[in-house]
Amino acid sequence: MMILKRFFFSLVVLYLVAPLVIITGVSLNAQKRLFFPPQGLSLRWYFEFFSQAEWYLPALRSLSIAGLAALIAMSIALPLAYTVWRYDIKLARMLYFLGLAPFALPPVITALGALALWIVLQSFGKPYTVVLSHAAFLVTLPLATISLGLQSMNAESIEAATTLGADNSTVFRTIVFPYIRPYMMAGFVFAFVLSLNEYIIAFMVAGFTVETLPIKIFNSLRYGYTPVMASVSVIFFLLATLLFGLIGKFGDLPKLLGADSSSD
Amino acid sequence: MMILKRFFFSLVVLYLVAPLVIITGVSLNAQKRLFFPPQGLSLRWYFEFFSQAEWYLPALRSLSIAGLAALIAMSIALPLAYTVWRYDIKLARMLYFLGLAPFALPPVITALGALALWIVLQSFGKPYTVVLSHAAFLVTLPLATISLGLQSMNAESIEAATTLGADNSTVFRTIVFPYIRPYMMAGFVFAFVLSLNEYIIAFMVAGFTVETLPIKIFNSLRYGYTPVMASVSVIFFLLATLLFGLIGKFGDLPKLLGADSSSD
Amino acid sequence: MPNLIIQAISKRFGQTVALEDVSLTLPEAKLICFLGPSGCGKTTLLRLIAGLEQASSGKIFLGETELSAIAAHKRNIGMVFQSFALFPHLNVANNIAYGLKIRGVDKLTRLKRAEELLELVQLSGLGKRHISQLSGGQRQRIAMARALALEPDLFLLDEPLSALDAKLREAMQVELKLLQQRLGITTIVVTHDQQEAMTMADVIVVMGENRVQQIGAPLEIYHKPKNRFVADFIGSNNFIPALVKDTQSVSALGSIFEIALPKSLKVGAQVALSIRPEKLQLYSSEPPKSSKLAGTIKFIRDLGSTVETFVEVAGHELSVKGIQHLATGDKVWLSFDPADAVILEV
Amino acid sequence: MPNLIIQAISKRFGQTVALEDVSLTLPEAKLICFLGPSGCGKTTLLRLIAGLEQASSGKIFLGETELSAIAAHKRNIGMVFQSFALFPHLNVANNIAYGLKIRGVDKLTRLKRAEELLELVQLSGLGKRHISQLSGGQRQRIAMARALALEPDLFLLDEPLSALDAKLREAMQVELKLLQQRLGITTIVVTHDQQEAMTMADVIVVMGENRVQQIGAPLEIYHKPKNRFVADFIGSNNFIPALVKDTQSVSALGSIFEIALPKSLKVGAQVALSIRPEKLQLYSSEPPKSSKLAGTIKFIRDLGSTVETFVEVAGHELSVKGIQHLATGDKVWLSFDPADAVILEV
Repeated sequence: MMILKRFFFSLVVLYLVAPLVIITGVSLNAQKRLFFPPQGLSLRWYFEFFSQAEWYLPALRSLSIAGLAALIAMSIALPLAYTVWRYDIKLARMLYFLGLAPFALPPVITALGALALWIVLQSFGKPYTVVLSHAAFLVTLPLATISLGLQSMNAESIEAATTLGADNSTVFRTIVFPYIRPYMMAGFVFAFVLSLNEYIIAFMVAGFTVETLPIKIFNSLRYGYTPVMASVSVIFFLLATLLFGLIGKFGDLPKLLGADSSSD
Repeated sequence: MMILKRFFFSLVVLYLVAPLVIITGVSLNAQKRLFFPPQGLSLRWYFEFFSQAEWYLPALRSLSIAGLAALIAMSIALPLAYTVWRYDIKLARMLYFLGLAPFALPPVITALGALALWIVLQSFGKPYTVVLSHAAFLVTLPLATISLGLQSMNAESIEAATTLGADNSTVFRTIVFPYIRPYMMAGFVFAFVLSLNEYIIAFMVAGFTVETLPIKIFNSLRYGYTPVMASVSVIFFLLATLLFGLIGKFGDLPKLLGADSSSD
Repeated sequence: MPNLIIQAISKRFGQTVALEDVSLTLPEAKLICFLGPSGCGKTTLLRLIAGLEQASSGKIFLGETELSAIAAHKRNIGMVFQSFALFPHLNVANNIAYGLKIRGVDKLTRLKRAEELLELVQLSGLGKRHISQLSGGQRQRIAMARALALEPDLFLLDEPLSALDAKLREAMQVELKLLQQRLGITTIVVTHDQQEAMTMADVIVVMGENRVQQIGAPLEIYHKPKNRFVADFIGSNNFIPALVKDTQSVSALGSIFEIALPKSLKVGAQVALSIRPEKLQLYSSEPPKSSKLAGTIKFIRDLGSTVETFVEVAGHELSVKGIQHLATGDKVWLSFDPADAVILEV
Repeated sequence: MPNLIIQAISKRFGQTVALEDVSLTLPEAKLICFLGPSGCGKTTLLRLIAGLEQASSGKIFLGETELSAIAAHKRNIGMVFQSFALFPHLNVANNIAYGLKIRGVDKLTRLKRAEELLELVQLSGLGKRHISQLSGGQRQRIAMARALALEPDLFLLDEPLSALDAKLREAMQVELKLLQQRLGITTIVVTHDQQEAMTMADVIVVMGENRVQQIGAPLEIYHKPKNRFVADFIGSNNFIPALVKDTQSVSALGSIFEIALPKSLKVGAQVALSIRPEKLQLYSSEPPKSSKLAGTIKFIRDLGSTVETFVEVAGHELSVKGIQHLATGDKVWLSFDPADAVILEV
């Protein structure tokens, strides 16, 4: 039993950690080669990332785009999820599944669709098109987490607050908001991290004018591999881990992912 | 109530269908331009896809890679999921979350990791590396669906079969297999469709030797947009829809996605 | 505090009828139980009174005030929910004082009132506890305290004890009854448990099939059920198919029984003679009585405190409760006092 | 069919003890109930007999055969699970004939046997139905038919009636008992419902705190509980703190009662005098009896069929069952026959 458990955990860890270990190893090479294990240890590629504008500018650009897109997605998702939940609880359950929508369509289709739309609107290539495309693409994530939060809330506590004299806005302020806050945070972080790593839509919509970090990595692939790419990946991964760690601290991550909290 | 419901459904439909409508429209253009609505209706880009080897060969290549990768993923997932479930039901619940693993790491990291691994194994650029990379990347999907199926199975029916005289292999053949068949199919289709649409890993691992369809689309982007890309996307989307439709017919799709079947 | 008057209330959810033309006048300062099987509409009626649902037609008055014209959050009703519905992010005292806080009452007064109510429900000193630290019975009491904090005109409880285990439930029934008597506030308890209703209620409203079946004092409903639904739902009962012979007697299972009949019944009508198991006497030899039936014992259920004997009489199985010393297969006689039997239309 | 012998069985799940040194000899061809609160280990013991769990230590024999040395699928035991565990992809007849099919019995024989069993459980003609088309009661019967199809040596049922509603459950208790008597197969039913156990069992094994607390006939256990756990779990009981005066009497609540005491008790020992509510007599004036207590009525619970009166005697609340016509607040006297009281160690 214990042996099986350990074997299984090793497998999972290996599966999730192997690419990371390799990438981290590669990023520490002293030479401009993708050796693994690294030949000679050095942090020069990290230093290069933080010192050269051709690397850190795309990174800052990606961060701003992700932040804005996630904020817009959340501002749309919150009132929508709450309204639907208040008036039709069955419909609200569907919102949760909508969280899968970004993964249901092939990314190429979504990207081509967005591209064609912006061409029609004569905004092709404008920086804000990436933000709006990402916000629209990722809006289902906060929609899903917030709906999940509302669903797991005891609907009777809203009625209890009503019988105690609270009108609709007081109910939202004093009962609903404190409850769904961690779910909102989770939705924001999901959208943020996915936007940060998104390549295809950003490339198609404004790839020639707005160079985000994933686009920069791909563009520089044409001139050969460099360990800076690996060091960038490591930095971005650490950032995502930090953010998810914060969610894990403030909310119950398995519950946010839809696990039944009543089990075991 | 009804108004809200209709409004909401329109929104969802719009959200999911809009890119499709745009793509389909673009693919019907008579001119080699990305106009929407299309200027002049024509099926010439579909005809071009099926007649020109530079388009249909990558498509056939993508289909073979996806089929093989999904088959390998399933062959690994089935015995693993069943063994874990038989001996530790709590561990089995974790397998379900593992289904999210392919989306947990930034795709660039996974792709760079796979690339470095194949370089180390001196197999970089070999056609089978794409199949194996996809199989490893997507194995968690059949693992998740099969675990989900096993979890939703009444564990007492296995014990009932045992008290009625069935040994382990008879239990698997007569009770477990008929029950999880639709979940296996679902896992296969998920892996197949995701492999079909996967771009970054395939590109990094063997992009210069094995041209899959998503790679072909991106490569041809360099020479400008052509409506063939749109027609290819439409064809692939129809294929995915057909496959998911089959799952929907043979299994309960919301249940496969983890919805509680006891609700409403 | 005035009477609660429910006037011709109907409620439909889409195509489903939940309540059909319910009219009731409920006395003030009493404990009233809405009793019925699940799906009978009892909870819907309670929620209509609280304003959590809107009636499809009909009105509700509290004395002269039309309650149904007032928004739920302005009705001044205290309600205890089946799930207790405590606010998980507030501690015990803040849960109790929630209603005071949103009315802008200052913190000191709030805490003082919370402490008073904790004393009322015998949980003094628990104000700082977190909700998750409470047992089921404690949550139940906190939910009551919160509902009573604003001194409501009506105190409504929806299956308040169903989440508690059997022994605690029985103790809480007595406690809730005594609390209501002490406060003198009009209280309505929804329950599906007839023992709970019999224990607590001054007045029971028996509901079934989306209507009110009978309203009355507990023992009145037990001994004089108005129809077969009530006779079957409250306690156990034997139903013997019978035929009206004349205005004074019925024939059943081959015997004639002299019983006062409702005047509405015609001679020759099919009726059911209902008699409680504890009202049947069992004899091992033929008794010198006029109303008697001969049968055979099919099964004996001896629970120690009571013995239930199943006797087959002319193909019909009757249940008899009471201590006796007989065995399965014995030939026996049954008799009963005609005054204990109730004739019901079928 | 030989006796089932359980020899010094213990079972641990990790750090948790589920069963602690259980030894039992269970008679053949009887209906035996394992009765106890949830978590007492009764289901674990049943699963050990079925071979679905392995004991940490100890052995199980069926007559001369060491059952615990045989794999579960070779034990020839019929088991009914709490969830019924019917196979959803097979129809009713194929569910019943599953055991025959995997033994290679031909189709015609299988269907004939399935039809015989459907007749046995009074569901003839339902063989082609899909499992999802069955009611809860029908599923229960099909689960029994499937378990009996192979003519097992032991018939085990794990809370078989807990998924059914109250009225159906009572009817099925009688039916299951009659079925067992007709088939004469050794049957073990796990239940937490003491009424169910009292109704069906020839022998009750009372379990609690992972041990066997008492084994005996239902009425023996009701009237002569061996310890406080059994006296409290089976039926309701009053426990009065008492002090051993001498070998023949105890003092309790200020009175002296002459009662036969177990010899093991020393003079001066603290004990509990337990007396059933229905064994207490209530008087409105002082009765001419030697064993009596004076008190005040605190609460009356009149359920129609029985009346329970709570009487406070010297700060201690006692429950009395029986018809009487008194009111809350009345001064009353209680008495009982010392032969009905049981002295228990505390």
